[in-house]
Amino acid sequence: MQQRRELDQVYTNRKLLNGQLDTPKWWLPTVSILGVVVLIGVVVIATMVNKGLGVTGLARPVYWGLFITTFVFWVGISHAGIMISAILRLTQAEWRRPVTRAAELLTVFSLLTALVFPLIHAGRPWRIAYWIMPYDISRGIYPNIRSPLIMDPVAISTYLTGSTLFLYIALLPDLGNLRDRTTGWKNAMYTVLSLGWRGNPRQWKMQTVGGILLSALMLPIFVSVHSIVSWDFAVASAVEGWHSTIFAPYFVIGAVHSGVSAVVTMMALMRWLWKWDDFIRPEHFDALARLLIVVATGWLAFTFLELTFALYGQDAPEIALREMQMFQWPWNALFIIFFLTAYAIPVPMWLFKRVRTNIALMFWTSILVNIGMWLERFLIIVPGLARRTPFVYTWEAYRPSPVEWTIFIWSFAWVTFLMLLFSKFFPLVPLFEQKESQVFTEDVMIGRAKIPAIVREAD
Amino acid sequence: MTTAEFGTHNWGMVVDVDKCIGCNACVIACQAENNIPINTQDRVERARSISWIRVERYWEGDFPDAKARFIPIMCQHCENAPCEPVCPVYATYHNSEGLNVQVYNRCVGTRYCANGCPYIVRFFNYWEPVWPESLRNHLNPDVTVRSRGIMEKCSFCVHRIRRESRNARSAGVEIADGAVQTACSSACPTSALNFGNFNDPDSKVSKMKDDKRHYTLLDQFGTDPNVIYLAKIDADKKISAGEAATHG
Amino acid sequence: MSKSILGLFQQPEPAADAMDGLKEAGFELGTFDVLTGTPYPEGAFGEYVPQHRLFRFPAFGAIIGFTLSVFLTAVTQLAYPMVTGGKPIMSIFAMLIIMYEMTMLAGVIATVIGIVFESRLPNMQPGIYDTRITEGWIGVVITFDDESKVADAESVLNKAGALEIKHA
Amino acid sequence: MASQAVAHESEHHAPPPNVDADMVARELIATTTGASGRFKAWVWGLGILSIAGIVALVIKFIDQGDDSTKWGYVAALVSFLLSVAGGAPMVAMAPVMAKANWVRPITRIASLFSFASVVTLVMLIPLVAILPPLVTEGARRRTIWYEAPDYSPHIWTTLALVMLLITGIMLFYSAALPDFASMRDHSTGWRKRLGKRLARGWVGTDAQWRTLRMRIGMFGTFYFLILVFANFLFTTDFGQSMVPGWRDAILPMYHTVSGFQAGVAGVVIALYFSRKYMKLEKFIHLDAFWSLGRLLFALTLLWIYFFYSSFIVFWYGRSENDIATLNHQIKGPMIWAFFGAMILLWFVPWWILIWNKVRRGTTVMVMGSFVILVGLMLDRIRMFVPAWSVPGDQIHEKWLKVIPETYWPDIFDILIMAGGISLVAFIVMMMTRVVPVLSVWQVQEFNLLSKPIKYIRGHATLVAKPD
Repeated sequence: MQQRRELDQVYTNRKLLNGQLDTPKWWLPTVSILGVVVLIGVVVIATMVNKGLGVTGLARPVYWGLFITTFVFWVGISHAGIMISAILRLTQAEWRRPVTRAAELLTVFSLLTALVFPLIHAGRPWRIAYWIMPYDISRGIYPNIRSPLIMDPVAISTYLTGSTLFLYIALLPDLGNLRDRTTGWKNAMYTVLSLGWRGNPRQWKMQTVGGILLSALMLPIFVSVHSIVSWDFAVASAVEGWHSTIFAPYFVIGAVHSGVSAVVTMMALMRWLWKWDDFIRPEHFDALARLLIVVATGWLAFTFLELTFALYGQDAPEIALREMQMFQWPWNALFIIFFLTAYAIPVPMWLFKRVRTNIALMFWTSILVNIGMWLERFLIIVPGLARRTPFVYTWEAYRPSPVEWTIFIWSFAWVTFLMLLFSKFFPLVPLFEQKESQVFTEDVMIGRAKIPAIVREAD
Repeated sequence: MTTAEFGTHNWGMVVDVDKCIGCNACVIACQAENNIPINTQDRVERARSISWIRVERYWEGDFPDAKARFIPIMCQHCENAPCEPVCPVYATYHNSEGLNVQVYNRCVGTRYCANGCPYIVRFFNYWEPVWPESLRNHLNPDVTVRSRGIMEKCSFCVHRIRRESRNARSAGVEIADGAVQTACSSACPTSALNFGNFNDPDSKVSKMKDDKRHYTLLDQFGTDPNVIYLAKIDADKKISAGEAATHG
Repeated sequence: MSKSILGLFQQPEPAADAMDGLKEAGFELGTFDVLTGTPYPEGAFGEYVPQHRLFRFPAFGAIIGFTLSVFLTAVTQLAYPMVTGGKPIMSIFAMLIIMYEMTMLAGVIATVIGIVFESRLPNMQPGIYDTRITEGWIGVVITFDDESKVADAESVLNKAGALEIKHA
Repeated sequence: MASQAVAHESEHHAPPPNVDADMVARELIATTTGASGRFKAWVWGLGILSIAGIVALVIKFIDQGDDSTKWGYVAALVSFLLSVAGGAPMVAMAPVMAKANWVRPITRIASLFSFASVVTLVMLIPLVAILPPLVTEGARRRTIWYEAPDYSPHIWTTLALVMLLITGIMLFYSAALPDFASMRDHSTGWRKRLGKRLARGWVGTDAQWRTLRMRIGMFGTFYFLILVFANFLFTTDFGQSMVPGWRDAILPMYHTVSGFQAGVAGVVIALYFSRKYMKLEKFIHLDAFWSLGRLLFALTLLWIYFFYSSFIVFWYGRSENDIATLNHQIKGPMIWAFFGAMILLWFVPWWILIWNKVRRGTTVMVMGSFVILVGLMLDRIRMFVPAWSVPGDQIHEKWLKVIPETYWPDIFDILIMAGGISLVAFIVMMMTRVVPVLSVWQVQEFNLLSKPIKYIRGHATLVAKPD
C-alpha cells in the first residue's frame, strides 16, 4: 500500500517545518478572520450568560437542544485521534505515520471545544464550578456521583489530559529538530520544550515502547468516553428513543466514523495549504477510505439494530416517536439528508479506487459524513425529547434560535483557529515518524516484482 | 431503597378523579401560594409557562355524546424518581418524609431532571421572574422567589408542612391528620385532592388509597409515585380519564 | 563534565563499524553511544540495549488512582447519605465508572512520567551534539574518564570514516 | 493493560529461519497420514461421546418434545456452538483483510471449524420444532417479525445457519484448492484421488491465483455478514422473544463479540495441539500465538464492555421491563452461572493474557483459552436457560411478572452437551486426516514474504506487503 519514496531528510525538514520556520502568505489573514469570528462568538456567549437561556429556542419538553447536540458532535470528532494513532499504531499500519499528530491534535482541540457546551447550556454556568471543582468543603455538599453528568466531566477530562500528554511525548523528537533549525528566542523556547532531547537509543526506545504503551492505555479511555456520553441519554427510562442498551457502542462507532472523516478533511486541507504532496499522498487517503468503509458499515449495522429494537417493544409512544422522526416534517427531511450524507452517498463512492485516491472528492465526501453525523445526534436528541407520550401537553417542536446557531458556528471557527495557531509553532506532521518510515521500509525483489516491505524488529 | 419506611411521615396525595370537575381552582391557588411567575400569553405560546399543577382535559366519545374528562397532575413525588439520580449537584433528592424536594440554591440548571421526568411536571425559569408593581406585595413570604436558570416544581407546599410541624412541636403534639393542607387541596371545592400522611394507617388518605379504584400514573416506569389516583366511575362504561391517558 | 568527543557519519554502516571498532578497542559499553535523527531497529549499531522499568509505572499509577477513586466515590456518598431515585447510598455500579476513569488517568500520567524519567529527561546539559543529526547524520559520542584514550578513540572513528570529529 | 504494549525486553533471539517450499509441501502433506495411537484413542472416545449425544437428543425429543421449558440447555449449546464453530473461521478472515502476515499459516486450521457448523444445525432441529410460533391463541408475541408469517423465525434462522455452513465450506474450499493440487501431486491412495478430483485441474496459473484471491475475499465477506445475521436472528428469536419484555438491543452484538472471543480461543487450542503433536513448530511460529494473544485480550475486554453497557442502562432505567430483565437474567436462579461466566470469561483470562510472557508462550495461552470456553458455556446457560424456562402461556405478556422456576439439566442435557462439543472436536480432528492442518501454499507464501534479515548489526524480519 505504501509506495516507497526516497526523501532526503534535509528536504523533509524544510518541507514539513515550513509552517514554523517561515510563515505562509495565507496564514495571517486566515487567522485574523477566524479570530474575528471567534470574538463574535465569545461576545454572543457572554450575552447569553448575561441575559439567560430565554434567548435560546428551548421550550418544554425539549430541554436539551443544539448545544448538547454539538457537544456530542465534538466529543465524537475527538475520537479521531486515538483511533488513528493508537489503534493503527498497535496494528502497525504503516500508512498512519503522517496522520497521527494531526489526529491527536484534533482530539485535544475538539475536546476543549466540547467542554464549553455543557458549561454554557446550564442555567447558572457560574455555579458549575460546583461540579467541576467538587470538593470545596465550604459549600458543604459533594456532587452526586450517581449522575451521568458527573461521569462526563471525569471521563472527558481524563481523555483530554491523556491525549495532551500523549501529544507532547510524541512531539519531543520534533521539538529537538526545531531546536536545531531555529535561533534566538525560538531556539530558547524549543530547547526548553524539548527537554534536551538528543536522540540516543534509550530515548528512541522510550519513544517506541512508550508510544505503544500509551496507545494501549488510551484505547480503553477512548472507548469509555463516548460510552459515558451516550449513557447521559440511555439512562433516562422515560424517554423513548433514548433508553436503549446499544447506545454505548453505537455512539462510539459513530464517533469513529465522524472522527476519521474529520481527519480526512484535515489531511486534504494540510496537503493543500502547506503543499505537502510528498508526504500526504493519495495512498494515505486510499487507506483511510478503506477503513472508513468498514467503520461506516459497522455503524450502519448498529443503526439498524437500534431501530429494530426501538420498534421491538411495539409500544405506542415509541412507534409514534419513530413515526415523527422519519415521516413528519421537518424531521423527515433531516432524516433523509442524514441517511444520504452519512452513508448512502459517501460509502458507495469510496468503493471505487478512483474516488479513494482523488483528494478533492475525499475532502467533500468526508465533509458530507460529518454533516450526516451531526444530524444523527440531532435526530436522536431532539425528537426523543419532543415526546409523544401521555401527559405531554405541549407538542411544541424545538427551533434553534440565531444565538444558538452563532455559537454553533463559533465552535468550528474556534477549533480551526486553535489548529492554525498550533501549526505556527509545532509541526503538524510528525517528522521523525516520517523519517522512521523511510528507515523501516525497503523494497524486496520477489522474482522480478519490486514489493514494498517493512522491517519488523524481532521480538 | 425508599426513604418512606424510616421516616415518621410519608406525605402523599390521593386524587379522586371521580370528584374532579375541572374548575382549575387548584391551579390558581397554587400559582398564588407559590409565587409562580405570571404565565403571559407569550410564555404560554412558547411553551415556557410554569404551572406546578395542571388539570388535563380529555374528550371521550364524539359529538354530540362527548364527555369531558379531567385529571389534575402535579409532581408525583415518586419513591423511585427518575429525576433524582441524574442531578449532578443533589439539587433534587428524596427527603425522609417521602417528599421529592427541589433545593433551589443548589440547582445549576442542567435541566437533566426534566428530561428524566415522564409526567412533565418540572419547569425551567428561562427569565428572571417579574411581577407588575401592583403585585409586589402579594408574594408569599414563606416561599422562595426562584431566580432564572433553575428548575422548579410542586413541593407539596413544603412550607405549610414545616409550619404545621413547628406548631405541633411547640405544642408538643403529633401533627393531627388533615392539619396540613396544600394550597390545591384546600382550594378544591369537591375535595377531589386529599393530602395527608401515608405512614399513619388511620389517616384519611391511607384509608382512601386502598380503595379498589386506585391506580398510579405510568406505572410501567416503576416510579412508585406518592400521588394515588382513584378511577372515574362511569354509569355506562367503566373507564377513567386517568386510565385512558395511562394506557394511551 | 568529563571530556567527550563526537564523530559524525552520514551512513549507518560506517557508524556501526565505528561502534564495533570502539568495542574492540576496549571501551566498555555505556561509555560510548550513538545519536540518530530517527529510530533505528534495536541493536542496529550493536549498541548496548538500554534496560528500562517502564512497565512498572502504569501499574503503580493505576494502584494509586484506584485507591484514591475508591476513597473519593465512597466518601462523597457516605458523607451525604441522600437518597436519589431509590438508588442505594453506596451505588457501586455508578462508582465503578468513576473509579475506572481515575484509575486510567493515574495510569497514563504515571506512564508519561515514566517515559520522561526513563529517557533520562529533562537534561539541560545535553553535552556534545551536532544539529546535522536531525538531518540524518549519525553521531557516535564517546565520554572519557581519563584523557589518555582520546587519541585511540579518534583513530577508531577516523578508521571507520568519520566525516568530522568534534571535541567538548 | 500495561503489557499490551509490543515491547521487546532484553532477549534478542534471531527470528526463526525460513523453510524451503518443497520441504513445506512434503512435511505438511505427510501430517495427514500416520496418526499416532493417542490420536486414534481420542477420536474413538470423542466419536462414542458424540453418538451418545445424538441418541440422547433423539430420546429427549421423543420424551419431552412437547414442553419447551425443558430445552434451555440445548438452546445454550446451540448458541455455544454457533459462537465457537461460527466464530473461529473469522480468525482466518479478519486479519487477512488487514494483510497480516502472521495469520497466513493458520487460516486453514481456523476454517476447518466451519465444518463443525453441521453440529450447530443438528442441534437446532429439535429447537426449531419446539419454538412456539409467533401467534399463540390469538396473541402475537414481541419479535423482530412484526407482522410476518407465524413461522418466520423458524424458517429464517434455519436458513441463516445453513447459509453459514455452506459459505464456510466454500470459504474453506476456495482457499484449499492449491493444497488439493499438492495432495494430488505428493500424496498417495485415496487422498491422491480426492486431491485429483477436488483440485479441478489447478496448476497455479496467474489467472487461477487471481480468481482464488477474489473468491477468498468474497466468501470471507459473505461469511462475516451471514455470521452477524445468524447471531442476530438466533439471539432474538430463540432468546429475547421467549421472554416478555426482554428488550436488550446490544444482545446480538454481545453474542457476536463473545462468539469471536470463543472462536479465537478455539483456534488457539487447535493450534496448540496440532503444533505440539504434529511437530509443526517450524511452521507455526510463536509470533502467531503472540498476535492471537493480543486479539484474544482485546476481545476479552470487549466482552465486559458490552456486558456493562447493557447492564448499566437497566440498572439506571429500572422501569418494570428493566427490573424484570435484571432479575430474570442475572439475579435469578442462574446467578451462579452468571458469576461463573463473569469470572471465567473476563476476569481470569484478563489476568492471564495481560502478561507479555504468557502471550509469547503457548502453554498458559491454551489454558486461558480453555477457561474462556468454559466461561462462554456458562454465559450461554445463564442467558438461554432462563429464557426458555418461561412458560409458554406467558410469553406474550407486556413484561415478566414473576420469575419462573428454572430448569436443571437432566442426564439427557448433560449427554447432549458433552456429545455436541465432542462432535465438534471429532469433526475437526477427522478433517486434519483429509487435508493438511496448515495450508501448504500459505505457509510457502508466508516464508516467501517474510524473511529474517540482518539489519546493519541487529536482527529483524523483512515483511513484504504486496497490495
